[in-house]
Amino acid sequence: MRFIALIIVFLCGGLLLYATADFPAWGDPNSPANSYLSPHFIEKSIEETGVPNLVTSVLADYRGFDTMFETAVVFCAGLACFLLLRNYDRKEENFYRHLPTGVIIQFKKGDKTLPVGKEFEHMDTEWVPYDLIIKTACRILIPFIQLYALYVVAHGDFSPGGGFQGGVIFGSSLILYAIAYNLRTLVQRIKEKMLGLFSAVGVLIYAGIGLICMILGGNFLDYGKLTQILPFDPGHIRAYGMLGVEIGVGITVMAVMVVIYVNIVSEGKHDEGL
Amino acid sequence: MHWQIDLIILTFTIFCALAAITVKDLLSTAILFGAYSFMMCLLWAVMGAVDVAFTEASVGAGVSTVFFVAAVFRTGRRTKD
Amino acid sequence: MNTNYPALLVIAPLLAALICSLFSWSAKKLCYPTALLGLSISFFSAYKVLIQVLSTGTIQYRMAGWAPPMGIEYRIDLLNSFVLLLITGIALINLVASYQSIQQETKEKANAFYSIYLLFVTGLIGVTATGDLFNLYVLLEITSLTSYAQIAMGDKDRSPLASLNYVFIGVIGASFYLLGVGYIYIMTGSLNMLDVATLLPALHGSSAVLIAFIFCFLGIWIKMALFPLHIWLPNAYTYAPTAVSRVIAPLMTKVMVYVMIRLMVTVFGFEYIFEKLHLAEAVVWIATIAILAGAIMAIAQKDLKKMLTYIIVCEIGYMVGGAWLGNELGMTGAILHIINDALMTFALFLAVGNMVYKLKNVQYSNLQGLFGKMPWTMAGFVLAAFSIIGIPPTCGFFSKWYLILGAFDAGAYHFAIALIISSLLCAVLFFKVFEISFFNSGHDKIEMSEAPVSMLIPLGLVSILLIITGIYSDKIVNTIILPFLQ
Amino acid sequence: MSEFLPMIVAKYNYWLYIVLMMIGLYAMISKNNLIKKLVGMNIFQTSIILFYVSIGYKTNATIPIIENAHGGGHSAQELVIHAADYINPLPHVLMLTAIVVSVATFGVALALAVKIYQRYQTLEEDEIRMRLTEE
Repeated sequence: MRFIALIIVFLCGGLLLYATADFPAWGDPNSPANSYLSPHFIEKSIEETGVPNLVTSVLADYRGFDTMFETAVVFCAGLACFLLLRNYDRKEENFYRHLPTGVIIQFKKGDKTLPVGKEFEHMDTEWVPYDLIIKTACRILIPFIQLYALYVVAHGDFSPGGGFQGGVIFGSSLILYAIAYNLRTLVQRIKEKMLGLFSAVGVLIYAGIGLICMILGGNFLDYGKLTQILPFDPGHIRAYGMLGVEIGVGITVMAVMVVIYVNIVSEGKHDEGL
Repeated sequence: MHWQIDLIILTFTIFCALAAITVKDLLSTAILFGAYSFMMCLLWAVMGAVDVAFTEASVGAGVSTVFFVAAVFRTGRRTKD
Repeated sequence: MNTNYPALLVIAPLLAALICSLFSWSAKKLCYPTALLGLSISFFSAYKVLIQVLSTGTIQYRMAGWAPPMGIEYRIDLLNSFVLLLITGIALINLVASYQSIQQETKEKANAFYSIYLLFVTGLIGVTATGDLFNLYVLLEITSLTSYAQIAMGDKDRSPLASLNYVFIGVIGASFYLLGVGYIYIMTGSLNMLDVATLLPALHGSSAVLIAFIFCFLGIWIKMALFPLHIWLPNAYTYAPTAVSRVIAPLMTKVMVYVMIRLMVTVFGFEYIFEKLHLAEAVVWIATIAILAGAIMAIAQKDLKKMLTYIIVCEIGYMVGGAWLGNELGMTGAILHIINDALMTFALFLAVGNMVYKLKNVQYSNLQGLFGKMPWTMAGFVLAAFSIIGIPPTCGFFSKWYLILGAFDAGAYHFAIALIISSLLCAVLFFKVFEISFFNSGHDKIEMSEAPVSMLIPLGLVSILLIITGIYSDKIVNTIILPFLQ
Repeated sequence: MSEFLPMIVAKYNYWLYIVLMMIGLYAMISKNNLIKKLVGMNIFQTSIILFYVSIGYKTNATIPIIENAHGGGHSAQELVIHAADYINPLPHVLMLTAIVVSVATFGVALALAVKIYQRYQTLEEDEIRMRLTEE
C-alpha cells in the first residue's frame, strides 16, 4: 500500500513541478494575475464601496455571492454534526457527590435523579478536578475575548478581520467557558435550541439582505438599492450593507463552532465532556 | 532580510507537517498540527496576506485544534503507525 | 420580478432550508410544507427560465450588480436550463415519494433532515447555474458536505465508514479542481468562464494550462466516479438511507458530467481539447473499460442496491466516452444520456426504495415472489430496466443510439462494441432479477403488500416520463442540444 | 547553471506548496489511523491555500488596505491609488473561503470518526476491516 502511495505522490508531484516551468516569476507586479482584475479592485474599491480594506470589500460586495454560500457551508457543518452525533437516549449511570460529606453516590439505572443544588452536585464519569485558578482566570478573561470578537466583526471594513474571524473568536470564548467549568454549565447557560436558531438566523440575515435588495429592484445582493430604505448617504451605503452581512456571518459562525464542539466532545449526549 | 525569514518559517512548516504525521501519540499530533497551522499563519503574514493569516490563526490553529483534541478525547489516543 | 428568476432559482431552496431548520426547533409541523414550498418555487422558476431561454436565448444575471469579470455572473443557456429543470423536478418528486421512508429511517431528526436535503439541492442547482469557476468550487463543497452527512445517516454499521472514505476521496477531488482553477487563474488572471475562454487561446502552448486542464478534469472525474476512481461510490450509495440514495444516485454524478461538458465546451473549447491535446483516444479507452468493468461487477453482486450502483459506474462510462468521441453525434448522445440516465436511475432507485421500505433488505434471496407482493413497484422496475437495457419506446434506447452512431462516425469501434456488450450484460442482469422475483419458490400464498400510494404515484409518474422523453427525444435534441452545440 | 539560479530564486516559493501537498497526499493514502488521514487531508488543503496566496504577492507592495482612507474627511478623488503599491486582494478572498470550507469538512469528518469509534471501538483501518469481515 505504501508503494502505491509513493508512486501516486511522485507522479502528482512531477506533474505539478513540470507546470511551474512557465509560471510568472514570484511577486512581479505585472504577472497576469496581478494585472488583469486586481487593479480594478484596488483602484475602484474606495469610490464604489467606500471600504478601505480591499479584502472585505471584494469578499462581501464584489464576490458577495461566494461568501453567502460559504456561510451556508458553515451552517451545513453545524447541521451535519447535529444530525450525525446527537442522540437523545438517557444515560444509564449517574454520579452525584453529596457536598457536605463528600460521599459519591452512583445510580446504575438512569431513571432516578437527585435534585442538584446545595446538597448534591453532578459529577462526570471522567471526573476532572476543577482548578480554582483556571475557573477564576477564565471568568475574568472571557468577557474581554467576547468584546474583542465584537470589535473584530465591527471593524472588518477598516482593519483585517470580519465576520468569520470574529465569529470564531466569540465561539472559542464559549468553548473556553465549557472547558474551564464543565460542559453542563455551558449547555445549561446556552440552550441547544438557541444555538440552532442562531446558526440559521445568521445565514437568513445574509440572504435576507440580498432578498431586500432584490425586492427593491436591484439584482440579488446589490447593496446600492438599500438607499431607498436606509437613511445613509449613497457613498457609504455599500459599507453598511457589508457590515450587516458580516454581522450575519459572525452569528452563524459563532453558533456553529459551539454546536460542533459540544456534539463532538459529548458524543451527542450534551452532558459530559472535556 | 525578507527571504531569510521566509526560509526559516518554511523549514519549520515542513518539519511540523512531517512530525505531525510520523509521531505515534495523537495528542502530540494535535499540538504539532496546531504548530503547523500557526507556522502557515506566520508564512501568510510575511507574504502580506493579513486577513488570511488572521483567519488561519483563529480558525486553523485555534478551533480545529480544539475539535481535534475533543475528538481524540472521545476516541483512542494511541495509534499503531 | 421576472428578470430575477435565475437568482430565485437558487435562493428559494436555500431560504426554505434555513426556515425549515428554524421550524425544526419550534413548529415541527411546518418543516415538510416549507420544504415542499421551497422546491416547488424553485421548480417553477426553473420552468420559467427554460421558457425564457428558449424564447430569448442565453440569460445573463449579474450577482450584486457588478459587471462579469469583476463580480459573479449566472449564464443560463440551453443546456443548463434543461438540467436545472431536471434537478428541481427530480428533487421535488423524490421529496414527495420519500416522506414515509424519511419518517421511518430518521426518526426524531426528520425535520432537520429536510433542511440538509434542501441544502444539497441548492448546491446542485448552484453548480449547474453558475458561470464562475470559483463559485462552482464553493457550491461543489456544499453538495459534497451535505452528501457526506446524508450518507452517514444510513444503516448503523457500514454507512459512517463508507461516508468517511467518501470524504477522503471527495476532498482530494475537490482540491484537485481548486488547484486546476488556481493554475487557470495564475495564467489568465480571471475566474469568469467566458472571460477565461477568451484569454486561454493565447496560452495554448504553455504547460501550466495543460496541467490546469489535467487537474481540473481529474478532480471532476473523481467526483464523477469514473472507473478507476469509483471506489467510494458502491458503499456510499448502498448504505445510505433510501431517501438519500434516491436523490444522490440520479443527480450527483450526472451534474458532474454536466460540469465536465460545460468545461469542455465553454472554458477550454473543442479545438484545444481535440486538436492540441491527444488525450481524447485515451479517455475513450478509459470509458470503454469503465463500461465493461461496471457491467461485469454488477453481475457479481448479491444485493440489488449494490448492483444498481455498479450500473451507475457503467452509465458514467457511456457519458464520458460519448463526450470525448470528438464529434457532434457523440456529444449529443452524451447530453441526451445525462437526461435519460438521470430519469432511469431515479425510477430504478424509487422502485428499490419501495422494496426496501417493505422488505427491509433487498438481497437476491429475499426477492422471491415480488411480482405477486408488489406488482406496481415491479412494473415500474421492469420499465426502468427496459430503459437501461435500451428497448425502443423508452428513452434509454435513443441516447444509446446516438452514442453508437457517434462511435462509428468517430471510428471508435471498441467503444461501440462496449456499448452493445454492456446492454446485453444489463439484460442478463435484470432478467436474473425478474426470474428470482417472478417464480415464487416459497410455499405460502402471496398476499399483496404494496408500498403506500404516496410512494407509488411518483414511480408511475417517472415511468411515464421515461416513455415521454423517449418519444420526444428527437424534439429535445433539435430544440435544445443541437442549437447549444452550434 | 548561471541562468538556473535566478530561476530558482524566482520560483522556489511555488515548489514549497508542492512538497507540502505531497506530504498531505502521502499521509492520506498510506496512514493506517483514520485521524492521521484527517491530518493529512488538512495539510493537503492548506498547501493549496499557500499556492493561491503566493500568486497574489507583489514585491515591495503593502497589505491590501488603502492607507489614510479612514478619516473620510477628504473625498475619495484626492486619494491617488497605484495598483502596484498594494498586494492583489483577490486570492486572499478566495482563500478565506477555502480555509472556512476546510474547517467545516474537518469538523464533519471528526464527527464521522467519533461515530465510527462508537460502533467499532477502534480507528485503525485494518482492525475495522477485520471486524467488518467478522459479521
